Parts: sequence; C-alpha cells; structure tokens
Amino acid sequence: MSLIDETRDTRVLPDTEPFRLIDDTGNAVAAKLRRGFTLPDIDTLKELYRKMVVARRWDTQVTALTRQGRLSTYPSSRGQEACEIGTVMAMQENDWLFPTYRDSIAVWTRGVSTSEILSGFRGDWHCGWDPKAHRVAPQATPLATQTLHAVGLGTAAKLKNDPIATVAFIGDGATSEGDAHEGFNFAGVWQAPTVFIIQNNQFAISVPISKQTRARMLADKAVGYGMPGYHVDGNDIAAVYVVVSEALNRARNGGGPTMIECLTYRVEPHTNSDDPSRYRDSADVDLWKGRDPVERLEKYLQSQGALTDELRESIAKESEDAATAMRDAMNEEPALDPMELFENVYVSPRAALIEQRDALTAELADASTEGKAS
Amino acid sequence: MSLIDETRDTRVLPDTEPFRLIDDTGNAVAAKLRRGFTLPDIDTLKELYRKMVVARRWDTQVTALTRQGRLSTYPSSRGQEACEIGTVMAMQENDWLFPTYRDSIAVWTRGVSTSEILSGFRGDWHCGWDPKAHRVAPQATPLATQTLHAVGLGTAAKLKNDPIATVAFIGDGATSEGDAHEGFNFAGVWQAPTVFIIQNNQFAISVPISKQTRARMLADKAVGYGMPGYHVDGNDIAAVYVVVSEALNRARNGGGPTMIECLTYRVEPHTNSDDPSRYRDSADVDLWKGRDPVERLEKYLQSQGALTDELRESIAKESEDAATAMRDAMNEEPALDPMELFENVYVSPRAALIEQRDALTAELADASTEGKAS
Amino acid sequence: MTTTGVTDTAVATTSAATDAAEVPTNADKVTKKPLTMAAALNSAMRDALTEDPNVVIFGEDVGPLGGVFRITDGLNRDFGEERVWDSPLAEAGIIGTAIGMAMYGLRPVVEMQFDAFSYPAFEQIVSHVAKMRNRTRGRVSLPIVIRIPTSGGIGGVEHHSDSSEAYWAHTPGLTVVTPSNPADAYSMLREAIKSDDPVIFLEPKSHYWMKQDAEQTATPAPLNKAVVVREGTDVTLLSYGPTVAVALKTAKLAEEEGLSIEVIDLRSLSPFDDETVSASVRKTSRAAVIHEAAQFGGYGAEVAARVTERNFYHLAAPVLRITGADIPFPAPLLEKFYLPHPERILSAMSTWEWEV
Amino acid sequence: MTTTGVTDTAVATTSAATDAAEVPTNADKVTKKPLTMAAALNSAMRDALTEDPNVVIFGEDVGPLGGVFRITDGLNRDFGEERVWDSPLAEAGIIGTAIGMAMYGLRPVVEMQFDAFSYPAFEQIVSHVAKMRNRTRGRVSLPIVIRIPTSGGIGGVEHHSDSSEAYWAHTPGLTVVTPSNPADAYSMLREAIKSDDPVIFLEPKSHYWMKQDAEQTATPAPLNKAVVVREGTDVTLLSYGPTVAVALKTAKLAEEEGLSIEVIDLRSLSPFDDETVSASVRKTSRAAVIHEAAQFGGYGAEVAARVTERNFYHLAAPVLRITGADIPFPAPLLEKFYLPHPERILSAMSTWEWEV
Ligand SMILES: Cc1ncc(C[n+]2csc(CCOP(=O)(O)OP(=O)(O)O)c2C)c(N)n1
Ligand SMILES: Cc1ncc(C[n+]2csc(CCOP(=O)(O)OP(=O)(O)O)c2C)c(N)n1
Ligand SMILES: [Mg+2]
Ligand SMILES: [Mg+2]
Repeated sequence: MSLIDETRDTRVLPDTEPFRLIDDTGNAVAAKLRRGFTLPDIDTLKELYRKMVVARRWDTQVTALTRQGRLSTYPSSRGQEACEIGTVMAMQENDWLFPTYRDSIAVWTRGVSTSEILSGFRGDWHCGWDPKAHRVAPQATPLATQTLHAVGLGTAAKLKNDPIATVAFIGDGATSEGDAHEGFNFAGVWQAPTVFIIQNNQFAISVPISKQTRARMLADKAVGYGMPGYHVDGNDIAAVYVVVSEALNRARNGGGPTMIECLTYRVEPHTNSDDPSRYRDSADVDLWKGRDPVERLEKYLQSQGALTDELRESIAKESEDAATAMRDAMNEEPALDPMELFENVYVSPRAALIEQRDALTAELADASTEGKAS
Repeated sequence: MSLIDETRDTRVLPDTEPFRLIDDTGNAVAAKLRRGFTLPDIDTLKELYRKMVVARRWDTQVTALTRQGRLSTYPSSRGQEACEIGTVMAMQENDWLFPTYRDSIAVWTRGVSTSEILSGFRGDWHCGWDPKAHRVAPQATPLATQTLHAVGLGTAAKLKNDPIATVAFIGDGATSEGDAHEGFNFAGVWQAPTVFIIQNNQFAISVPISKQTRARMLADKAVGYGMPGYHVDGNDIAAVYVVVSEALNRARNGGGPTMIECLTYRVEPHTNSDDPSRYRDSADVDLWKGRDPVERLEKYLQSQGALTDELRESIAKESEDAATAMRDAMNEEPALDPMELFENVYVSPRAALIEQRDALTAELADASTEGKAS
Repeated sequence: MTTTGVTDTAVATTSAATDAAEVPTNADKVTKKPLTMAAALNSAMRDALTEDPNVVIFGEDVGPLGGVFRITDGLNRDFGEERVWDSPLAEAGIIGTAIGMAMYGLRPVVEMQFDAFSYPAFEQIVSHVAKMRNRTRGRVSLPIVIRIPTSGGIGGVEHHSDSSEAYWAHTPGLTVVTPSNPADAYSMLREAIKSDDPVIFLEPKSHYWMKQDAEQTATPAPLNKAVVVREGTDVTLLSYGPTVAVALKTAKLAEEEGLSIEVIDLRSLSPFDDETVSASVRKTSRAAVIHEAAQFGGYGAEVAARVTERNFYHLAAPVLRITGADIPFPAPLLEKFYLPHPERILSAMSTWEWEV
Repeated sequence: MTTTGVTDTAVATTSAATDAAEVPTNADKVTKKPLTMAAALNSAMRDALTEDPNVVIFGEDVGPLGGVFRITDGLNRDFGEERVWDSPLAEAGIIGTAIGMAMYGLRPVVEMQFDAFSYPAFEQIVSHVAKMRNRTRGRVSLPIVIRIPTSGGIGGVEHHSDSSEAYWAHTPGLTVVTPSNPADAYSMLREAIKSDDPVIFLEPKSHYWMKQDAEQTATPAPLNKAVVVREGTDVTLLSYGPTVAVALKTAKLAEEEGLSIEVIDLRSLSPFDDETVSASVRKTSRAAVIHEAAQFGGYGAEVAARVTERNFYHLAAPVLRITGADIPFPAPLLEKFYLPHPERILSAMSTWEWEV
C-alpha cells in the first residue's frame, strides 16, 4: 500500500492530480483511484470531523479577538484544517511536531493549552509551553529553519534507537529557502525518521506559488533527495490522514523520510495586518471556500448517515467550550515579570546581566515612587 | 534533438546511465544511444583534443610548482578536462563564466592569462584579472554562492535583451549548500539564461557523493526546479560539448536554465595539502585514471586516422609553450604594494582608511630606516 | 555643520501608508509638504526608478502588495514587472542575484523584510557584497542598496525587532546608514542608490508613520555626515535611527532641569563622522551614546571607544552607553522595559561625577 | 588569579598532526608531556566521547580524514560512525540538525571548517542557538559546541583567515571563548562540552602546532576567567587567541627598553572577566587591546569601552586598539602588513603622553 513503487524507484514521480479519497462533492473516489489505500473507518472519520470543527471554532475565536486588537498578531489556519488535524491525528504520543506560526490549531490539537499558545501572539513571552511536555517545538518564525531541527531530533532518536518520528510543517513559500533544501537533503542522506508536510496554501503573504517554483508541483522535489514524494489533496483529511500515517510508520520503522505536499488554500489574510485585495481576486477565495475541508467530510458523513444529532450536539458543545476557554484565557492577565528577561538567556548567570537586572529593578522602584509609569 | 521530451514534460528524468557519444574504449556509441545528438565534426574534435592536452600540461605544471612550494595552494583540474574544456568551448564570447577554485583550466582556456590566474594561488591578490575583460567572474571559494551570481547576471542581461547565457560550475559537494538550491530555484522561476554544470567528481575533499545525497544522481534535482536535467559522462568531451551547446543555445533563445551533471572523478588530492590515503582506495583512482578523458578522445581520433604527426607536434609545441609561459609567470616577482590594501575597499576613499594607510606608510619607513624587515 | 529639526516620532503603527496615494513624485515636493518617512522612502525609489533605467527593485512582497510596510506601494503598478517585482522567498537568493545584476550594470535596491531575516543572506553580504570590489582590485563595484526595516517599538513578535547594525558596521566594504526623519529618509536613500558602493540602509520601522513639516527639511546633509539636530553645551547625546527622537525628548526634559544637551544624529554608522562628533564632545566634554541593540559588542562600543581615543583629555567623564540589555529582544508586552527611554538616560547621566 | 606561561607560537603549518598517533587519552597525560594544541583539542574530544555517550561529533571532513587540520584525527576510527561522522556539505544544516539533536539530549560538537564558512549558518546560530533557551523560558537548553578554526597567520587564501568573534560576542545567548595554548585548549574545550549553554569555540589555527611543556599547564583556569599570563606594572596588554603570543613578544621587547608590561589572556570573550581586567588596569593605569579582526566595531571596541567605563578615573591615557585595518583580510603575501606585531604595538604605546 503505497503511492510509490515498493522498489523505491524514485523515478516514479507523484501524479499532478492530487491524491484524494473523498472528492470535492463529499463522495468517496472510485476504488481504482485509491492507489491501494483504504478509507479510514467511520469512527476515525467522525473523530477527524470532530477535531476539525472544534479547531475551526478555536481559530475563529482567536481571529475575532485579534480583530478586537487583543492579540498583537495571529496567522489563521482556516481552510487548512485537513492538513493540520489530519497530520496531528496520525502522530503518536512520542513523535515530535515542528510547527510554524501558521499551525496553531495543530499545536492545540496536539494538547498544548490555549493560554500557552496565546502567550506568543498576545506578546507576554515568545513560547508559552514546555516543548518537552508535549513534544511540540516552538512555532518557528524564521522560515524553513525548523525542518533541520526536526531532522536533527529525529536523527538523535534514531541514534538512541527510539522508534519515533518527527513531523515538520513548512509552507510553500518557505520551500524556496536554502534551509528547506538542507533539511530535505540531510533527512535523505541520514535517512532521518522525518515527515515533511508542505502545506501549499498557494501564497507566501502576497506572493503566489507560481513565483516560488517552476516545478509542476513541490512534491517533484522529493526525487532530488531520494525520498518518496506525495501530492495530496490538502482539503481531504481522509487522504492526508492515511498518507501521513503510512509515512510516519515507515519513518518509525527505519524507512527514512517522506515529503508530502498538501494542496490547499489560505482563505484568510496572511495575518490580521495583511490586505489580500492588493494581490488576489476574491473570486479565487470564494472558489476555494467552496472546497472547504470541513464541509467535504460533513457531506460524506451525512451520506453515510453517520452525522447523528447527538454527534452534532456534542461537537457543538465542545466547540463552545473551546471558545469559552479561549475567552477565559484572554481574560487572564498574563503574568509579566520584567526580571524574567534576564533569567533564561543563560544556564549560568552572568555578572553583566545581574548588573543590568539590578539597574532595571532600581529604575522601576524610582518610577513607582515618582508615581510614573516606566 | 534533446535529452528531454520537447513538450518539457519534466517527468522524463535523466537516465541513470550517463549520456555519452564516445565510450571508454574510444569508440563512438551506437547511433540509437545518441538520443538524436550528432558527434561533433572531426575538426571540432581535434580542437577539443588540442585544448585538453595543452590544458593538462598547464595544470601539471602548476601542480609541480605547487609541490615545489612556490604557490600557497592549487586545486588541480586533472581528470576533469572534458567537463572544463567541453563547457568553455561551447560558450560564446559574450557569455559569462562563473568558475570555482577547481576550474583554473576553464578560466585559462577562456583567455585569462596564466599570471593573472596565478595571483590568487601565489597569494599576491585575491583575483588577478578583470572579470569584465574576459566575462569570467572571480573563482568562487564560498561554495555554491556563485550560482546565484550567475543567475543574477543572466537575468540582468535578459532584462536588457542581451542574448547571452551564463555558466555556473559547481561541485557535487556544493550541491548540498542552501545557495545551490536558491540558485537553481531563482533560475527556474525567472527563466534565467543560466546553465549549471555540476562536476560530480565524486568527492568533496574527503567526503564521497554517497554522503551528499540519497538521490540516484544529482541531475534528478532538476525536475524539482522545473528545468531540464541531463546526466552526462563527464569524461567524454564530445558529449559534454554537444549537451552544453544545446543548453546554451536554449538559454540564449529564452528557453531558460538547464542543469547538467557531468560524472567524472577527482584523480588528484583535493589540494596539495590533502591526503587522500586517509579516505579512499588508490584502486578507485587507478580505475578512473583508466577512463582518462584525454586518452579516450585520443583513441577515437587515432581510430579515425585524424591524429597526424603534424597535429601531435603542434600540440606538443603549444603545450611546452604553455609550460614555459607558466614558469616565466612564476619567475616574475609579483608587484606587491601594501598601500593597495586600502585602495579598493570603497569607491569613495574614507578618512579612517587614509589614517590607517598613512600609519602603515610611517611604520614601513621606520622599519626600513632601522633596517628591520617589517 | 548642517542643522535640521526632527519632530517627535508618532506612536508606531503597522497599518498601511494612508497617504500612499498622494506620494510626491519628486524631491521638491518632499520639502514642500509634511509627509511620512514611508512616503519619503517610496518617493525616493520612485524618483530613482524614473531617473535611472538601471535601477531595479525586488524582494519578498515588494511587488503588488507594496511590501509588508507598504514602502514600495504603487511602484510595481507604475514601473512594471521588469523594474519592480516579487522574488522567490529566499534572502541569500535575493542578495546573490542582486550581486550578479550589479556586475552587469544594474543598480538593485532590495528589501530584507526584517533584520532577523537578513541573516540567511549573511554570507552573501559579508563574503561577497562587502568584498567584491576589493577582491577584483576595484574593477567590479557593486552598487546595491539593501533596505532593512530595523529595530523595535512596534510590538513585533520574536525576530521582528532586532537591530543588526553592529554586524554590518564591523564588516569592511559596507556602508551603513540610517535615517531618523522623513527628509533624511528621502535624501539618504537617493544618495545610497546613486552610490557605487553597496549600502546597508536601515529604516527605523517605528518611524515609518512619523510626519514632518516641509520647512524643517530645507538642506539635507550629505550621506556620510552626522548632524547636530539640537545644540547644547553640557552633554553630547549620540543617537541614530529610532533613538534620535528619544535623545531629543531627553534633551527637552533635561532643559527643565537646567541641563543643556546637544543631540547628534549620526546618520552614517559606517563611515563614522569623527569631525562632527569630536567637535561637539570637545565643546561639552561629556558624551553618551544611545541604541536599542544589546550593549555588549554593540555599535555604541565603537562610538565610546573612538570618541575616547580621539578626545580623551577633553573628557570630564567616561562615555556612557544607554542601550538594550544583553538579552534577546523581548516579547511585545515587555519591550518597554528594554528600550532606552529619557528617564533611563537622565539617571545614567546622574551617575557621572559632576564636580571634576 | 591563575598564572600560566605560554611558549611563543611555532611557525604556522597546515600539515597533518605528526604526533596524532600518540595523542593522550586523558587529562593527566595532557599535563605530563609537551603536546600541540591540535593534540590537546583532539584529546579533549576523545575524553569527552569516552565519558559521555551523548557527545557526538559531526561536520565537514571530520570523519575518516580527521578534519582539514586533523583535529578530529582517529576519532571516527575509534568511536565509529554513530559518534563521529561526516555530514553533508552545508553549515546551516550542520547547526540546524545539531539544534534538534541537543533538544533530544545529545551534546553535539560540530566544526565549521573556517570562520567565513560559518556565515551560511549565521541565522541558525543567531536566531536559534543563541535564543532557544530564552524563547522557551529556560525549558530547552542547547548544549552545543561550535568549533571554528579562526584568524590568519597561515597564508590562507581569501575567506580562510577571517576573525568572526565580534559577530558572536555581540549576540546575547552565546558564550564565546578562545584558547591561546595547548593546556587551555584541552581544559576549555572539555568545559565547553560540559556546559549546558551553547559555546562558540574559536581555535587560533596558526597555533595548532604550537608545543607546550607539561609544567606550564599545572592548574587550568575556569572557562569564564581571564588570566594574567605575564605580570607587569606599567601597561596592561589585553590579548586573546593568536594575539597572546604577540603580546608576550611585545612584553619581552619592552622589557629591554625598561617598560614593564602585564599581559592578560582574555580566554573568555563572552562573558568578559571585568574583575581580572579592571584589577590589572587599575594597577598599571594604561591598557591596550590587540586583535586581528578589523578595528571598526571589532571586539576591541567593547574592551576599550568597558575598561574605560569602569576605570575612567584610574586611566592615565586612552585605551589603545592595535588591530587589523578596516579592510578585508589581505591575500597571503600581504598579510604581514596587516597582522598586529610587537613593533606596531610598541610604537602605538609611544603615542601616549607619558608625563601625566
Ligand atoms: C527567513 C524568513 N524570511 C522572511 C520571513 C517573513 N515572512 C513571514 S511569513 C512569510 C510568508 C511565508 O509563506 P509560506 O511559507 O507559504 O507560509 P504560509 O504563511 O503561507 O503558511 C514571510 C515572507 C520570515 N519569517 N523568515
Ligand atoms: C561555504 C563553504 N563551506 C566550506 C568550504 C570549504 N571547502 C572548500 S572545497 C570543499 C569541498 C567542495 O567539494 P565539491 O563541491 O565537490 O567541489 P570539488 O572540490 O570536488 O571540485 C570544502 C568543504 C567552502 N569553501 N565554502
Ligand atoms: Mg503559503
Ligand atoms: Mg567534488
């Protein structure tokens, strides 16, 4: 069961037509188009649906709060739920996730708490959670740099004979960076247990994919690294889930890395401070909104009579709980301790930093005695 | 006439068997293996042979002088004459060459004088020639960086509607650098008139190609950039010459970039200070010496009765002239003017540099009055 | 010694250039109406593109979007894809291709989206942009302008508030400049584009929406000169880019306390205008330098060292450095504790022994 | 205050470590026989690999070849491919993967083949290695050692003689150290590998073949301390890495002229040992700093600035900087005009006003 010839003849390039199990209209594709993959069982699909709906509610709530100016910035995952949730649901507990700023719903679905995630966007600290507690690295901002961290961590696990895999999310634009190439190449040469999920949402802020590569598709890069490359419909969570699951199993079993391009679309602005009207046609956005990953699975489940009222209700409730938790998290005053600025830079404290910390302490004391806000 | 399907269906990957027109034994390959290419005419082949023999003599002489300790370092081109000369001979006068430290014989064959080339290795200045006079960039040391310069210059020419092409030499090891990826990718996206000649001599100092990539071959990277990728026998100058010629023509005519992997071997140490016995078997070296590019063409010309005594003599004479010119160049005392250190850093002179120059002038004056060597 | 005034910076905002539509299209206009630094920079590129067909602009999002700060707003529309375009997302690629273009006679003006995102291009800048002319004995100059929105003050998330000037200023072969007001932004960028030497052009992003009146911008100083933006007798405050406004605020406060502060806008970080600075320091006998970057090995170290070397016996007290702490730039809600401010500067000066 | 002696550096050579075969395998041996800095470094890695299974070594040519300077000679053979191996040729890749390994509990010791070839890794070092611990509120430390053969003096062609310390020292989150002799090379590398903070370890390549006698290496100072390597009363010469030997030569010459020079080997560039340095400067009242890198914005600027800040009223003269000129490192035949040497240092000191 594979998208590539088992002889690992990497000359077999992925099909330009993205692989899918459920099509735009919510119908399962013909068996011959499934390339030996089987549709996840109905309970799994229901669970994937639940997670997508709740994650979208969560994302919608953050976006709303950002519009109210309560977060400094937030890059929405909307429209990319199939890639984000399909991937995370395919991961095992000990696998490591290396997300970007775009992948907050993946981080949240992986188990990091809302307020820990909000730290970075609210601006009280860069990364609010303990990466080791959730095996989720900080959301990377310097593009493509995280691919190498994922390969390094995976290689360390391999050296220690720990059967885990690492997942690196990366955007279409970021594939143009030198670090993406080095990440793919080190993974190939070292046969790292790393799965690269390229979320091709067709834009890098304002720049369309056509200005990032001349290749037919990004998955065509895989052959140049001697690894399997898959081209998947990123709005079909069933396809994402089975393909990522296969790649992760191969990785955990010593089969090396995989590159998976998930074709999707960024329906929201890049961030709240972006203005898409300057660079793209709203008609395209509407077209892709019509290909919504959540609605697609919903249609399928309906057609299978699997979308019971009770399921709907429990999901609705879970969604509202998520939104409430979010609002509560926002209403917590973030604990801001300026002295912490000096605590985490080095393991071993430095005289110079202690001097600087004491100077700030004194300054704040003066300011408060003078009743000034520093 | 092409190694790739004219529909530019980049799914057609290069053959693992490198393309050649003349085989190891010096015989022309069967017509069906020529993929529509025709062997260069006999006069062209004689000229290619002449240039290779003379270039090798030149290279041998530099290597000898380096062993005598008269040059600080010299990375020999020996065994790579087919790639170096085949490429340069396919170039037109207005094309630009972007060589590396490895490609001295290409630079020399392009018309840069021996003493201008020796400057860098002798250590009197970094680059001894005027890049614009020969359309030959300085020999790049920071690996893969020159690929981007070649793409940029080619793109500038395209913007000015100048029908020229640029050639970037790059080694197998350097393809692992992020800049190689960015060079290939910018070339693809901008359809730059740039031909990338990857000289796969199978080693990066001590590191074998197997530790640089998991791909079947480096030419498999081309599809990931939407450009044609060729896999060529780098010891068959006839093949290198026709393939590079086609790529350059396509580039000059708006057809965009090409990646050409020339499979060859570094028969000499990396540089004079290297010790290959630490990392490779001398049997491999002997094997590849048996595949010598010069001898291969020599055998073919002989079989065609084209290698007349008169041709041999004129080549022998030209070779000796080259060696003599080299020795003479080495015997020139390089003009060393410490004051020049301050002249070329900026177009507009700076007060601080003038102060520093004057300080050195004074120091040298003192030293000489005190009869000290500074 | 040219003197120009500077209005205090408006509160930082990352919203789009509202007056982008009425961007002036030539230098005169710049000095005729109040305009933002964003508009002045846009105008400088617009005028350069108009005057010299070899000027090209490319980088990430500088095309139709007009850059994330809208500094290249309208240029792609008005000059077309062959003069102003979006490149692939790769900073080494942007600088590396600019080098090749400059070798062929173009004058690329490229943008790094933020300081921290120039780091992938560090090798191309340090090993090639800075060294090409010297390497080729003056035969190949690289007239490239690298625009970088610099420093903090806008509540940017991690990697969006770095100040990278110390890295560039230490690199021989580079010219490093930074404007502190719209008029300088225009004249300095115009000069930078005309320069045959590569220029690192640092744009204080917190000042993009700073407005300035025409009369204040009469005679712009040359690119390589520092400027006394406020005269004083007791102390010389050396500032640049975003800290010029801070220095001026400090001088106002100090005045109330009867301390007369002379404020210098260095403008050109490399080369350094020793003449203007030493003249001021010899007059006041006390100096302090202000910057946002970390103190250790920061640009202020060079300022303090050379001011002291050249004026040691005229100094009544050590040159002070009021800078960021030796820590990574803080998260948005904590940056106010990091950025140098007037109270901090005044209290630092109060540590000087005043009876000497 | 620990005192160690340093023999003058042997003429630089890039030939293989002749005594690689007899490399000692533990610390004791190091102090028992003369050995080269190359052997000391090799020994430090060998002992670290032996003691801690989490230590791994990788980089370009560090495997079977033992590195272009043979510093990792024999380690791949003796510890195997899973502990010591050749990586693909990509510096950002080397640092980036080291980061991931360190996150999982390994302690990578990686090599950048020369300073200038660390520049492709600049973003990974500055934006991640330096910031990860702070970013994660101290939850993720990165115990990585980045070894870089630094500086000139071996007639290297372009890009092979840079001194990059100023770039690293200005970057909060990094620890930057450089040994000047074999005993320190051993003890400092051992400590660096044990440190949970990332360390930039600069190895003066011109000293790789420098030999040292056992008795001189009795008690190595801690990693973060400067050391007085020669006591004196009139002037404090601040040096590090390759310039320590130059400072000692200068002190010898000065002695003949009746000038008593105290020589300090800074050893740790970040953090800076103010205590040791200020104590010396307050004793001598005059100081000069020596380095190979360009002067402008160089590490010497920080040294001059902080020594002056902390000891202004004890200084009889400005702190001098004897450094490389503000130009790219010269071609081999011209480097002798660039590198700081004793005569230049002495004549610089002669510009001080001596009657104060
Ligand atoms: C090295 C680097 N350069 C530039 C940026 C600025 N930047 C942030 S997001 C972005 C676009 C990324 O596009 P893509 O990789 O497709 O990810 P997406 O935002 O679409 O998920 C850019 C240019 C950055 N963060 N890092
Ligand atoms: C960025 C960079 N890293 C490291 C080096 C050091 N170095 C010089 S040549 C070389 C090996 C290059 O191998 P390859 O690209 O195959 O070229 P070849 O020498 O075989 O022609 C290395 C690692 C360098 N010059 N530049
Ligand atoms: Mg995208
Ligand atoms: Mg090679």
